[in-house]
Amino acid sequence: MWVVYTLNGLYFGALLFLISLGLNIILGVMGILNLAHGSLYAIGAFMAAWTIIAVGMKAPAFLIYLCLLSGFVLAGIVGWLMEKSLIRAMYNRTLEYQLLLTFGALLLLEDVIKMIWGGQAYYASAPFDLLGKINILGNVYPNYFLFVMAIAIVAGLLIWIFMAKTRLGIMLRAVSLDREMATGLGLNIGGLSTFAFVLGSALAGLAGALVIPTTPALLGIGMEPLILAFIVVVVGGLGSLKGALVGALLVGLTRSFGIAIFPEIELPLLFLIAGIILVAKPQGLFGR
Amino acid sequence: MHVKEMLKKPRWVVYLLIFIALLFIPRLLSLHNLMLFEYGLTFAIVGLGFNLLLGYTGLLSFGHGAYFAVGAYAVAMIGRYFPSSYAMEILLPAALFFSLLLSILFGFLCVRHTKIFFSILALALSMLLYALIFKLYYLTGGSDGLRVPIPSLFGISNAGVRRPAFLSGTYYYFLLFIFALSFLLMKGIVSSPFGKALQAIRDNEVRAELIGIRVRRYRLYAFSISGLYVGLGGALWSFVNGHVTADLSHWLFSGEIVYMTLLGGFGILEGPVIGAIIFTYLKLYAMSNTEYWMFVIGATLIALVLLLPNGVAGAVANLWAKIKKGKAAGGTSC
Amino acid sequence: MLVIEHLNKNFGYLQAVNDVSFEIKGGEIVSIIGTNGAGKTTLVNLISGYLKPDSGSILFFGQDITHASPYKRIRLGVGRSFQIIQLFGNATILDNVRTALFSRYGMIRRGLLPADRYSSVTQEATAILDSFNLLDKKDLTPKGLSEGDMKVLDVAIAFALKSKLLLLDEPTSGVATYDKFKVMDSIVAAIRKEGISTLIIEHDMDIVSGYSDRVIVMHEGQILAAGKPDEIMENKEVKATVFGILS
Amino acid sequence: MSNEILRRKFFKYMAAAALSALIMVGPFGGGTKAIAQAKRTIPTTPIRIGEVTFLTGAAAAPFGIPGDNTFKMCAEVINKEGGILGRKIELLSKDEAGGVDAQVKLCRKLILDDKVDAVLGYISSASCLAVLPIADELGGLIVAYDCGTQELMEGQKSPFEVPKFKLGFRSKAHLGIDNVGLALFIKKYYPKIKSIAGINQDYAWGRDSWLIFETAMKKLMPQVKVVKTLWPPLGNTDYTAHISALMGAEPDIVHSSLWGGDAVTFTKQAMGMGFFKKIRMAYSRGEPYPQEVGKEFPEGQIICCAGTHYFLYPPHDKSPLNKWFVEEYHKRYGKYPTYPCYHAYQAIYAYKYAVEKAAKLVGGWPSIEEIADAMTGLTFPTPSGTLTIREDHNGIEDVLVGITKLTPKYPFPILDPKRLEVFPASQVNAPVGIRTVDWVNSWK
Repeated sequence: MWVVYTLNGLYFGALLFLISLGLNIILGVMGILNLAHGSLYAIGAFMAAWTIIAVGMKAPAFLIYLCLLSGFVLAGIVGWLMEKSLIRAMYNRTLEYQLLLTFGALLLLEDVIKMIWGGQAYYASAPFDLLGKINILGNVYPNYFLFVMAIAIVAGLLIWIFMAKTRLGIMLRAVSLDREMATGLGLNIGGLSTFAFVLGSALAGLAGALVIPTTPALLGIGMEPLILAFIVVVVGGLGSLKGALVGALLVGLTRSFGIAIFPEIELPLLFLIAGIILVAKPQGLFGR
Repeated sequence: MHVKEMLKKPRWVVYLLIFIALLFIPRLLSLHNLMLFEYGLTFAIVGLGFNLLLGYTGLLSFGHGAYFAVGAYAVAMIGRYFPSSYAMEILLPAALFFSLLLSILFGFLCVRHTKIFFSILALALSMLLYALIFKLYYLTGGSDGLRVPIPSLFGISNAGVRRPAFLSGTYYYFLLFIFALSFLLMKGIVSSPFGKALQAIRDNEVRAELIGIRVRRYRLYAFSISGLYVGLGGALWSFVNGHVTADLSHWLFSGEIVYMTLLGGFGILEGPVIGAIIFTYLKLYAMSNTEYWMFVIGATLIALVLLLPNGVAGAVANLWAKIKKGKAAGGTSC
Repeated sequence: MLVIEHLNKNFGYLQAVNDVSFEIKGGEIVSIIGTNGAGKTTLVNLISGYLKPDSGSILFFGQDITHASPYKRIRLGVGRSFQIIQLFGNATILDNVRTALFSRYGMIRRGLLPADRYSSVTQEATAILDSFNLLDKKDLTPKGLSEGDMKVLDVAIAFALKSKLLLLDEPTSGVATYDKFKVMDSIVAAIRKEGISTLIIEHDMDIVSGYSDRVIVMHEGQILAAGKPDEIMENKEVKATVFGILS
Repeated sequence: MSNEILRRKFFKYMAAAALSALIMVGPFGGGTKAIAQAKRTIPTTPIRIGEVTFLTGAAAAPFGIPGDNTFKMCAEVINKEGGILGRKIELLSKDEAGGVDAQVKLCRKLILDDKVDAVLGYISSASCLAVLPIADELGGLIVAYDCGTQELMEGQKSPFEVPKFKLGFRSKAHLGIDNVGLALFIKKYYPKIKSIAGINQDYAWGRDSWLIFETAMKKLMPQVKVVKTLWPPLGNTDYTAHISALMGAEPDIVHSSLWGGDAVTFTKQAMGMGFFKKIRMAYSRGEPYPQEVGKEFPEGQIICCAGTHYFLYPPHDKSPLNKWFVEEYHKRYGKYPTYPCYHAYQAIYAYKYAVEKAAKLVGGWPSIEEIADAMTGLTFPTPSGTLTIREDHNGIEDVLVGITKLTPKYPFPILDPKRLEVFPASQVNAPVGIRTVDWVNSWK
């Protein structure tokens, strides 16, 4: 069983990683905590579900998996619109305005989703069913979860290479390290911020899309992951990409084994660990 | 300060007039609007406290729902486990005590940070309380919450009195009295040397440290006082609402507290009071008129942030200033 | 009153302050001049406690404050102004000074009576503003002040703490040249009146020479020369290194 | 502009405002309105009914929308048939989201401001507990239509006096029947099982469901051991950890009161992990989910219908009403009605029949109190058989439990007609005035 517990932890960690990675990129580069992040996750979920249902079960497999990307894309587009229309106006405003704006966006988007997709649930489990299961040490385990982990690892690696090697990535890191200095160097903060916001939103959308084959798209689907992403961010350190990874794995595994061993205190256990880490290391594990 | 002197100042005359006007509210409003207005008043107290932290100390907490919840639950749980001592004069002190206790505890952790770090940590802590209220279901009723019976007021038992009668009778005046009291108190606080110190911290942390203000400690003071106010608001609110649930400690509820503070304008002492009352009506009427009420209040919030950063009170003040400019008559400002 | 002995501070390979020793007597105004990067600001940070020295000692009225916290030093009477102006942006000029006074008198714990009720404090603040020629602007917020007045106010706040020693880090930096002397006039006049010992950091000799009892020249973390302003002006080495005049 | 100045300006304005307020009011003007007494003739104005269900959030899709659909459908049908005593029904449908305080405000507004004749609705137990007391406080009629908690109508300790609310009702049975029904069914069909486990959402609903099920099992099958109880949070999207934990514990049957998306998510993921090969599920509210999940929903799972609310029961040849209801609903919304639909039907028709019964007595349009009296002890036909609302103002229903089986006729498993059990209301409901838990504990 322990193998499966670990796999479960890794799977959940992988999803959390994608969400909190997006949150942290935005946080690091723009210094904005996007409370509407969960809504972008939800948008990704609904979009993926909708397209998968649209192409139908009979479509070729690769097409169905391509549909998962639609969530990634749409969330990115919505993120772009948000940045251009709202966040853009917030650059030289104080924190409370930025936070409240994203809070407003959260309320707004929840209902926009309802306007577009209505109140009913969307079931789109085709990608989950198509992949079938494998047998790991006598335990049946769905391949789809392994697939999700693979996607997360790939995404993580790409982002890492991007941040470490490419010019754009290095500029982004510079901005997140010291905004003033970066401005001094004459970097195009505006453009970089837009990029970061779109990337972050798209990652949330991707996470949402990846969840869809295992759970129906419902209104308010983005709320619970957002809270967990907050924990990850607090534990890992605000704005730290490494923190997102370690935090996500920590939360994922704690949860998985917590449920197996002390089922009574699943959620409080997470908060407890977060609390202990914060008391010991106020900035989070990898916070600056 | 002597009453005579005070009455010389237009500001105090205004306060007096408003207070008198409020005394007539029960005759002015229908029962339904009166009860709504009482929600507004309780949140006004919450806003006053929250504004001390946000407007005067420059710390934005997204977790003040926690102290509201503690105040409300202190009342509800005494009602459930010690019905014998279910009297206003015991309930309020208890609520104040517990909300102060929790705000000191959480505040101590939070004030080590500022800006976004502070906000998100406050949020996480309130969610911890949320998880606890949710979990300790046998004690707190979890998501189902607890009923809040009608308490005895100064020894006068209210057994058998229906809530509307209670709310439209003595309780309104009691509430109004507490509100006036906490308003004057807060007014004193923000204009006192202590208040000046907090504003110094808000304006320039480095310099504040440099003129010998223990920044962290004073942030903690501000945090605790605001927690106290929010807790008081929560306790008074619980009688109006009659039922408390874990949602009160959820960060979305904290978000509403921030919302109404901004709506009124957190630069201004009176701002949150206006904001609280407007928000109460805004949300209810949005909900009763469209199923897309979230869209409405969300859009309102965004418009507010973009167009009226100083909130309603600020806008009114600006407007007034413009009118005066228009008249070009340099009237002496009070 | 202030005795600095063999103070050393280095950041990595850079020796910012290198075996610096000097003394300031009561009521004395001493200026430290030197090119940028000579270690002047580092020295002020060491004295005000924002940096801890690697070695050496700082004695204040015979008490060793080498490792005391900034807060402790403020309470002991070491006040400073910053090269970058540090004011309370949303408060009136009067409150900028008054808050400092409240803090000094330990009144900031008083949370009920409005500040205006403490008339003695208000009077003292007014007096201070008067001596710094800011009285007429007391109801403005700092945003309404000229760069020069901001500098003066910045000093006035430090002054209000009744510091026994004032550390002024480039009090005229960022002030238009033709205002520099006006600023120095009002600052020094007020300081002289109270007879507060002062350490002024400046890179421009001309600005300080008229106001200082002594001038210390720093270069690459070391003291190059010290003495009366006019002596320094004649010092060849100083001319060469600091003013870049080759004779 | 500095805050100081802002504030000063602000005062002048408030001064004007306050003054004008004073002039307007005058010392003893106004006076609060009293609730109007209904007259003995039958008004021609439409009946205004406040209808509150979840239109937002996770409970909207499984309960709120179907309930809302049915309310609208029934209102329309009633109006087509000439309304209630000739008065047409006008529905004011509202969202149940937004927190309990929002619901209390909203309900007060409906009764005092919108002057509705009745408020029907409420899915969440929290809403019901918060809102029903308002009925007596404001003298309005409130009928809860879907919330499950047994606490709603029960007192602190048994015996308790009934009714708890003079004007507050629930037109359905509480969650007790589902879980008692499940226990009885398991005892009858799987007498040899050794161990059970539970996975229930971590809030009052899940806790109460498990509490009653566990107590009943202890009484009926003392030899059965509880090997694991899990409490996933509401709205959880990843059950892999829970599923593994359950499979690790290897119980024979797992009890679950999961609803909505959670139930579907759990089932899908459990299917993926080969859960059903080893373990049998017993869903206390499983009725909608075979339809939601579709063909691959595992066979042989125990499903309780939250009463006898099932689109195939009573059989259509026996019950034309159910036949009509199912066909009408399917025609309008392209789905077979689920139990929330039946609950909505019960609420709105409980009101209709109560009004008509009361009107016969008083001759004319009855007052709210008279309607309440008529509703107490009311028995009336519903698509799922007859429903009785007892003196404790709580509906009591028979409960239907079955086992899923694929048939060629439907694209999803249905309840195997050969292994269908209906436990009569008397067998699954606690007697009036006794708390359900105490009642179960008192079993011999």
